Amino acid sequence: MDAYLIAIAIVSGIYLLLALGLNLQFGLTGLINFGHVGFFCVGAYTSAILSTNGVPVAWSLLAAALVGMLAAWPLGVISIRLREDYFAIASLGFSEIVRLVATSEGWLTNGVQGIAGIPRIFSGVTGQSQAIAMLAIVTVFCVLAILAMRRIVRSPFGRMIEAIRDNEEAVKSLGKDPAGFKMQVLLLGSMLAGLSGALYAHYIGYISPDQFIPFITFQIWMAIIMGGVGRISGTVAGVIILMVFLEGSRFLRDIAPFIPEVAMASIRLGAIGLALMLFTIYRPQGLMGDYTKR
Amino acid sequence: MTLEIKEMSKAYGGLTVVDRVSITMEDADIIGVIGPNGAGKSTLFSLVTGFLDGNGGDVVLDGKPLGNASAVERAQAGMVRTFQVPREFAHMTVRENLMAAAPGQGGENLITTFFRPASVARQEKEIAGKVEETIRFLKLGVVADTPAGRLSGGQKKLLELGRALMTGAKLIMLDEPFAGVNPVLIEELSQKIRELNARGIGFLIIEHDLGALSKLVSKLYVMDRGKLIASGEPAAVLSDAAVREAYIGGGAN
Amino acid sequence: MTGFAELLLSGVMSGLIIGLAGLAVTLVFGIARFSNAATGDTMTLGAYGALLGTTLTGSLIFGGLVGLLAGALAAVLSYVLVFRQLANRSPISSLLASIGLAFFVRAGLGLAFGHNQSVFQLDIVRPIRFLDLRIQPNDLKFAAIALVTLVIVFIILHMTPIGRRMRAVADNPLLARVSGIAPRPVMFTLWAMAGAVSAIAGIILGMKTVVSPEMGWDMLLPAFAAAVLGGIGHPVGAIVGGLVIGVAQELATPFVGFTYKIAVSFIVLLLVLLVRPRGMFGRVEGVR
Amino acid sequence: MNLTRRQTLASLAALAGSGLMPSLTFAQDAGTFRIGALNPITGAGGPYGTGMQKMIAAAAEVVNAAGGAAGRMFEVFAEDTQTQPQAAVLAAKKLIEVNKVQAVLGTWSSGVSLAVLPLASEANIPLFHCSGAPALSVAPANEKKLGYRFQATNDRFGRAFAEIATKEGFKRPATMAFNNASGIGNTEGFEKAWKAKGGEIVASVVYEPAQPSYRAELQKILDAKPDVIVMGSYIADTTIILREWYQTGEENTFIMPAWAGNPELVKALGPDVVEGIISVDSISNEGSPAFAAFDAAYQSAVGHPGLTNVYAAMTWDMVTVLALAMEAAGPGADMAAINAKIREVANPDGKQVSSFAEGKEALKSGPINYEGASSVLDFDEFGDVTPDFAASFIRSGEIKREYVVTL
Repeated sequence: MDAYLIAIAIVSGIYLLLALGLNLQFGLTGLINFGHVGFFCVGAYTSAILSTNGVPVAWSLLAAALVGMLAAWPLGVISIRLREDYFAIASLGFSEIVRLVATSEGWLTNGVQGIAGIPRIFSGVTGQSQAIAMLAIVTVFCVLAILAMRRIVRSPFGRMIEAIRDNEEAVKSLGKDPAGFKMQVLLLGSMLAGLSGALYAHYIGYISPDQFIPFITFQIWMAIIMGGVGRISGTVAGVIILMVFLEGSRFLRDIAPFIPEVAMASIRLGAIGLALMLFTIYRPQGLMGDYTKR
Repeated sequence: MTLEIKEMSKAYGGLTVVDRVSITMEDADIIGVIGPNGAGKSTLFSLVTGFLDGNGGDVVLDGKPLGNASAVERAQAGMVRTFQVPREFAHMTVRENLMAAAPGQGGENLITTFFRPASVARQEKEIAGKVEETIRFLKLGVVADTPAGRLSGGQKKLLELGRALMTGAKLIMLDEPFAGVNPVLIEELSQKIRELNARGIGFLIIEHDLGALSKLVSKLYVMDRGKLIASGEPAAVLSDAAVREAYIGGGAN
Repeated sequence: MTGFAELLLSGVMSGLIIGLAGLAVTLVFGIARFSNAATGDTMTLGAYGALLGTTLTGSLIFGGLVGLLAGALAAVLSYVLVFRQLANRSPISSLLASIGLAFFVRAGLGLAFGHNQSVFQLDIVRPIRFLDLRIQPNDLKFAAIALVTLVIVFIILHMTPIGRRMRAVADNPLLARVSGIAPRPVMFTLWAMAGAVSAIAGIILGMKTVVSPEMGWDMLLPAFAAAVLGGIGHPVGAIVGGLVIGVAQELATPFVGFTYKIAVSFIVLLLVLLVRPRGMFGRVEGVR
Repeated sequence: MNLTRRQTLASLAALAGSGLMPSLTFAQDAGTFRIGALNPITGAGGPYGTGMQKMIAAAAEVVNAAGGAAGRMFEVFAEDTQTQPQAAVLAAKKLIEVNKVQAVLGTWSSGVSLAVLPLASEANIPLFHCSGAPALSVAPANEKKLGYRFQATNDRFGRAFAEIATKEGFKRPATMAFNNASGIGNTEGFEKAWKAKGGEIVASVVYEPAQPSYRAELQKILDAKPDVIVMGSYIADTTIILREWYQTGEENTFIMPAWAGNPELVKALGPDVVEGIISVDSISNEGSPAFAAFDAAYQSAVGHPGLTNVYAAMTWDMVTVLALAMEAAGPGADMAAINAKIREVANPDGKQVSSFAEGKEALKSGPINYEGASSVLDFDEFGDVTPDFAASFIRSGEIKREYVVTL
């Protein structure tokens, strides 16, 4: 049981890093990024390629964060000034391109075969202590990211991005260019996604292009929308809900064996869909409540 | 700050919404633009401030043609607008709304946020001081820590004016500042505009409420169906036959 | 030369499907003002509806009508249950809800029909040779259906009172912003139309390929690209946009290879947004 | 109508609670042996996964009905990999940690198996899988030799394709591959073997799935005038490609794996289109009692012929082999002992048996050799099977095996 809980905690942490980035982008700034998984993918591949070629994991993690951030640059340059839903579509397309590149450029990514045997972090220890060490690393990154988010929220920068979320036109009317702020937010969020991807790669040990489908992005969306957009506590709550939901459905099967597993999978997808709809309609502020300052 | 609007035009398909409108404004003047609903006043505002791309015409600010300058650049040049439907930052407090408007904040990027917190904090203190002044001036003290989305219509208009002041604008363009505001507050708002004008800030005001506006402005322009149909001293313009026709015929409120 | 012409032809066929999907996207966008990500899954729903109808009645035509009605009904329901509730909120709410709806529909279809592929039993015949060009009789029928669909949409929009009201809503952004108060018949007609058009796209796609719960979602990106390329809110533009993307995808393959083929629609989309954000036929405002 | 936070929290907590409750009520029972059925119910493996899972359950029932393996009853815990490594990892951890399964059976897709095998190895339990990637044979993935492959490697399939193409006298083969590890593995295996024979490939294409049309891809292939097109493909894309191919009026032949060239394909396209297609499969012992038993079970559980799902035959065999190895190791044996017996009960030099009951009986008198439903099941040192391959031809809508290829 322990190892299973630790595994869930590690994956939750990896999701939390993704969700914090997305919350910064959407929850705080109003930037609709449907291509988050693209940067996750870039980070995973960067770290996997470097570490399987002998670069120490500490460096490859750093590189993953940087490359994840750099990958967002061209997307930002091209589409950050587009209206919000156009940016959403552009980013979705961008993540699909990333996946195609990972699929097609075999010389770099080993193509459809994927990269196997990615070294674990702390390769010296094994078994349970390895898992605990991994959990510790993930936790440290999550705590750092949360602290960074808190600082941003309380800073003039945070004030400005929230102003952009509330009313972009009004920000322009004050002589401040929203594009610059959005760009920084996109880069930082993508950096977190890149780091998250690297941790994922080292944890799972094997990556291939078909792991980086847009569905991952929408799971994270579901998490931040259910938890409460624009609030860090909401993001954390959302990720926990997502994991309970994804993993809990496995246990549901044990108490409700009359539901065939094949139906279970569809039910899971349907429930994510339903949650997205119901929360947008009836509880748009999410579980943890409105982000209005009190 | 002088403003010269030259032959501004805007057409949607076959429909010309703003038709070669020209307006000139002296430094620190107060000018009014009136006209019935759908006359193209707000569109003209958006054209001048760069929120819409026009089909011809130019804006000259302090003798410099603005050409294709973006809305942001125009605002940075010192010409700041408000909106007909107030666009407050609804989830932020009044104080935060005003803080956000202050120009040249070093803390508005991630690098300084993380690596130069001390200098950011210093600047925040300065800005907070200016915000206090503005709050006092606009008598918004009671609601200073209320989320702006919960303000009354009149308070929101005051807040937008306050934000414009915080930017250090030399020319403020108000889009229907009196609409939906109670008469007492209208008088107060007019008073504030006069005071600010006395400090050298110019105002270009779109309004429906002729009574309040005509007492405030030195010159009135009248628009109807996209065209300027009259301009001049308020009293003269209001007695103009064409203007009366446009207003009554246009079914103004 | 024949090779080129055949690529062109195949691009046109793909393009018509993409274009029809884009038409559904563009109709909803023009009036309800948001990008409907459930368009793809409405297509799938239409295809399954048609499949069911065909199995029950033994007639493809009747089956097609069943699919069309299923698509229209589902779209109207989605409006009543979901999008009408969100009409006064930002378009982002509707977009997010539409993704939820898309997942929900796909899950429902998976539950109802399983994940194995299904096919329409069409007669598969050898092609007509025309000037050394191989033309499929079925393709001709599909193209005809697509064009008739476009014509009907055009007639409804331009020659009926309800269509004129729809265009009035579409033409006036201010009015559209408060489209929550737009007369109910207008919104019902719009959604029924968008649903039916999606269903037709799905049925044709299903007939040309195979029917599976995932089929529609995969068409979403090209459909969005077609709508944007044609000028969002512009019906003819969407079809032309779809054709351009379909043809570009096929003709690009000698240069970019087959695996990057599906990236072409995205590249086209980005180029359009950069160079001519209003699309080929669209209005100026609102993109940036 | 907006829910309050308390209402929302309360209803979610109730949901979550109902999901987590049962996890606390597990106990180990010496009389049972827990196996994890970890199958691709959704995702790319969706068309096969359900059948695979049902056959694990069905085979377990057969074992239990025969008195259990070394006296222990099989209890099956089913999970969905979603054909995604990350979902599969969590599913595997849940099976291993919560359900305490002692073997994981039936992973599909190399990505999933590559991610799950290290976990199973860590827990010292075997993983029986149906994936084609070569990396699964060797260290680091299979360092503890607990991975067993019931499916021919992609490479072996490709070699079989080449043998058949030679035998049929084709001179100008072209290849088309679905852009994933298995699709490309098949065609690359073919190309390697074909070139080694001194042959030449006239054209090759790798395509992305889920397109409205594959005509451009076909065009490139057909322009080279091949006499045969070797496919590394799946059923859906093959259906579309063949329909479009037929409509071009070309007359060449196809060689494809049996998971594409199966009765469902014939049903989808009709006999004319698929006439003459060579469908290659690792030998499913259709004549054998093992296959008949599987086929009957599959028919009754899924409603299709057993031939339509080669992976289901493999999962059927997985349970049977595991049970036989347990039986051979005797009551109370640990996993290492059972693992040591797997090759013993499956590989030659023993009495040929084709069901658990038969094997259980025969084990009393000497060694056995289980001949499976999916293949004869002889594991090499890497835990890979090298089955014989059958070349089946589709004629008048019937898929008929014409000869067998031995690599």
